[in-house]
Formats: sequence, structure tokens, C-alpha cells
Amino acid sequence: MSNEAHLLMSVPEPKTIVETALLTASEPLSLNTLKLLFEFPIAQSQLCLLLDEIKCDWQGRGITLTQVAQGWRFQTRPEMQVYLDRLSPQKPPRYSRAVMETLAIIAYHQPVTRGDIEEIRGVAVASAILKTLEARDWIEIVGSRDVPGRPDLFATTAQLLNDLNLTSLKELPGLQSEMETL
Amino acid sequence: MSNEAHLLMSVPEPKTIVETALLTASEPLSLNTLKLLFEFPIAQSQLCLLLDEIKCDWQGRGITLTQVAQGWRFQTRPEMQVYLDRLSPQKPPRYSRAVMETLAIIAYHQPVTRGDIEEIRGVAVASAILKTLEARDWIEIVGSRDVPGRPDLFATTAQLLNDLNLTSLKELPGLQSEMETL
Amino acid sequence: MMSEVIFQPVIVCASLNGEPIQLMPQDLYIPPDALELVLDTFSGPLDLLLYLIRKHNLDVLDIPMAELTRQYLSYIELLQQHKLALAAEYLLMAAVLIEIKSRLLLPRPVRITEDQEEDPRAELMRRLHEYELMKRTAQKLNELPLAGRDFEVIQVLIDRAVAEPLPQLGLLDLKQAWIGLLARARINTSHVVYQEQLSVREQMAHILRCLRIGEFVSFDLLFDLNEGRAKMIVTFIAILELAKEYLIEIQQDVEFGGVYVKRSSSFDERP
Repeated sequence: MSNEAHLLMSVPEPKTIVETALLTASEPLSLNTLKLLFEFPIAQSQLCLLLDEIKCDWQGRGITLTQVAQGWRFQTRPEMQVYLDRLSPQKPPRYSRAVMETLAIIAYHQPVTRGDIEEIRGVAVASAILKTLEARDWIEIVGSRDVPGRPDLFATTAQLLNDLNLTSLKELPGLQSEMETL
Repeated sequence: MSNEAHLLMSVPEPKTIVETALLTASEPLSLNTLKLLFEFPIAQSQLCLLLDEIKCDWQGRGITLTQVAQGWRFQTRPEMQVYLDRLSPQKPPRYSRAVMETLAIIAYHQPVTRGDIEEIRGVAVASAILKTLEARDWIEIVGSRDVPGRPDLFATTAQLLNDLNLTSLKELPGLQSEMETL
Repeated sequence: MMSEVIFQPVIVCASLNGEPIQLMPQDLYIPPDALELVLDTFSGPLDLLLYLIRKHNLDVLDIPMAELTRQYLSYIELLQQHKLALAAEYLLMAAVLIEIKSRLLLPRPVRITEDQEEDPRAELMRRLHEYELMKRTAQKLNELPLAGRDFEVIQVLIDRAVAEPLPQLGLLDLKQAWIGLLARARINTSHVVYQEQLSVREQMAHILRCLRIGEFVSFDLLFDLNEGRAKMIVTFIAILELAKEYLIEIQQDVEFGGVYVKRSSSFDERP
């Protein structure tokens, strides 16, 4: 990046605009969203080229450009966590087995009702578990099953994939191989 | 996880660590906080040098390292706002009814005193309202009425006509038809 | 966890993978005081069952049902003092196990038809398998790098304060505000708002701007002959209106002499 041309910042380069948008976005930015940055129409291929360039620029630094379910975002490299944890020692705790099992059932069997989850786990699902997952924006109610009582149907969100650094549900661990054994 | 990661990755440079911490932080980081990033004691002067270097690295890019009361933080350059706003279009703020009515009275009834405005609106006119309109250069004091207290007379400016894309006050929307319906 | 449990040998006759064993595996017996331990360790009766099966590499049908049920029931007595909801599920599992066992003991009628009675073990086996699958994937899910725990998402502050957008003004907004006022004024008849020629008001402001304090301006100079008759009339009315409101003074020293206009003597101009 040539600094001279940028000192006055009269008209920022497209790459600078895309990079700044990605650095400041509160959620991953899709290609379609990134296109909105420009008044003139920008080709998808050109945008991808810019993203590649930005990715290269950040090679070997503390943060990295990553593609997740909803689009592109900057995130820290895992190696940096040991340093960052020194600033905020309170790490979010790992979730209990009950929470993770419930999440796994919703992820692999979605959409499911509370009854479905209870059937698989063989134990009642505490409301607190579903509330925890909803509070993280990892699951949501996507409808209700057309049976007496019309129970809510739960499914996982794009936010879950974002938080787990995945682009699709297909990338969930072991889904393919495990399902085949069924 | 960290053990394995450390074996694979070389130890990041102090500058990379500081930069990553600043990019990640949700609030400004003081020098004392930044010191916590390092296991070994780091001199304040060395830290300041790193911050200067980072600041230079970001010269002419979309975000800039800034010192605020609480410490250091990255923030966008004002020039980038126009692009970022395209992603999250902010609803343009609107003036309150009090401001709009005051402006309307001055526009349609100029020159008027504050007392006139209050009489028509039936409520006291807050100084902040007149200041707001004066700050936009939409109204100005064109004299004072020769009555006790010699109240200021307000009139609208050419700037208001400019901002409304009008050449003359006569082009203000006619009220004849609306008046008849009242 | 289970190794902390007090072992109590129970002599039974069972077979493990076809080989008869004299002693029941010791840690199958879970004393009541290990109850809380069990509740913390297992996420449900399926989990406990799965543990027992995997631990001893048992076929689910070789578990001594009577002994297991006896243990279950003794826990449930205690569970009722703690978590009733859990007790019901552990009890249900015990009932399921007994049912399976009893159905297996019953002589099966020989049927030739296709819709042969399903193996009573099948449903439990299916559930156990499915549960085990979910349990494993939950573990894998929990090992994935998680935003906020294993890495951070970047969000640099957008400095909006620098370029805070000013409210936009629309002609229509202004008109609406005025109409609203007029409508209100109609209701509150204490003040009569009347429609005026805008141009008069505009011209009044214009004239005031032209006049310097203490300085007489020739009446003629306030008129621009190029503006046309209508505008000149407006200017004339504006001057009269200003005079009426004591904003200007009009002076004529000599009959048929020049007319001069100045701001009122008390007129205070802002610096």
C-alpha cells in the first residue's frame, strides 16, 4: 500500500474501503453487502481479488481475514489468545454436557421439538438450557409442529456457525461419518 | 491447545501483540493495561515506541490509532464514514416538532420576536431551539422591535433557502388551499 | 468418578460374551451416598446405562436387571428428597429394563407371518446408539474453537462523533409544521394567525438588513425599478408595515422633499 497517495485520504482506494468495512463490521459481511460500499457497480471477481489481497496483507500478523457462514470477517489468530487472555482473564466457561448435548441434537436433527430432544437424551430438558442457547443466539424457534400442543420447533442459527468459524452446517464435526453409521 | 500452537508458531512480535490487542479491545487500552500483555516487564518508553510505530503503519489507511482519555484505541477516519454509512444506512435524525414549528413561524411570519413565536405556539421557546436554528445558519437576528425590552427580531437567511433549494421565500409551499380547509 | 465408589461384591451368575462369570462387575453397584456424584457425572439414565455397557463391554441384555433395578429404586428414594424430575426418568429407565427382560423371558409364539414381533431390545438399542452418537458429537462440538473463547472477532470503533449527520430539512416538513400550527391556532382562538403575503414579510426582513443604524436611507433607494410593479408595491407595503411596528422611522423634512427611512432610534444592532 503506497502511503504517499493516501496521506490526504481524498478518495480512499477500494481495498482500503473494503478493509475498513471488515474491520468495523459488527457481523460478517457478504459479497453482496460489500458491493454496497461502492457507488459504481463492482464485479464479484474484483471484490474477491480485493479480499485475497487483504488476506495476503495480513499474513503472519495477529488477525486474519476469514470466511464464515454469513460472509467475511476479521478475527484474531488462535495463537494470540494466550496474550489477549492476560487482559481479560475471565474466559467464557465451557458449557455443561447437558447444554452441548442439547445443542448437538438441535444441530444434527433440526428442526426438533423439546420433546424430540428429551426423547434422545432420555431426560427432561431444563428451560434454562434452551434459554442459554437462545441467549447466545445459537438456536431459534423456526415454527411449530402441527401436533396437539403445537410444540415449538428449534433450529440452529447462522450465528452459531459464525461463532464456531464454520461456513455451513455440513462442516460440523463428524456429521457425515456418524450419520452413515445410523 | 496452546502448547501445540506454540510449537508450530513462532512467538509473535511485541508490536503484533499490541496491535492485535488494540484491534480486539472493546474499550481504549491504557499503557498499564498494555503492559499486562507481556510476561516480562516492558518499559513505558518501549511501549510508546511500539504505539508510534503502529500509528505510522496505519498512516493513510481506513482506521487510525488514537489516544483518548482512557488510553489508546483504533477508530475509523472521518473520511471513511460516507462508505461505512452505505452498509448501515443511518436514519437521518429529525428535528423535534418544537424546532420545526419555530422555524415555520420565523419563515412564514418574519420578522418575529421570541414573544411572537411563543404567542403563536402557546408555549415558551427554549433558547436551545433558537440556538439550533442559528447554528445551522437558518435564522438570524435582523434587528429588534421598539417595544420595552427591545426583543430581537428573527428572520430566515439565504442559507435556509439554499438548503431548501429555493431562490425566494415566495417559493415556500403555498398555504392558501390548506388555509381554506381549516 | 466411578472408581471412587465403594465396591460391594455381589455374587451372581451371569455370562459375559458367552463366558460365565461368578462375580458381578464391582462398580456396577453404586451406593446411595454416591448419588450426587452420579447426578453430576451422568446427564441422564441413558448416559448411565451407556456407561455401564461400555465400561464392561456388556451386551445390554446381560445386565442383571433385578440387581440394577434394586439399586435404581434405592436411589430414587433419595432422589425424591432432591430432584424429583430426575427420579422419574431414572425410574422409567428401570421399568423399561424390567419390561425388556420380562418380555425376553416369556415364550415367544411362533409366527410365520412377516410382521413378526420386534425384538424388545431393538428400541432401547436404537435409543442408546442415537444417544451415544449425540454425546460424541457434543464433545466434538465443544472442542471446536469458539469465538470469544478461543479467538476474538474484530470490531474497530466507527468514529461517528466526528461526522454526526445533521437533520435534513424538507419543504414539506416546514409546511406541515406551519399547517399544524395554524390548525392549533384555529382551536385556540386567543391568537389569530392570519395569512400574509409572504413577500411582504420577506421584504420587511430585507429592508431591515439594508438599513444601518443611525443612517438615513433615501426612500427611493429602497425600491428597485427593475423588479416590476408588483414587487415595488410589496416593498411599499413592507415599509408601511415596518413603520407600523415601530421598526423604522420615516421622515420628510420639507413638503414634497425627499423621504428618508432609518431604523428606529432605539434599534439595537447586534455586534
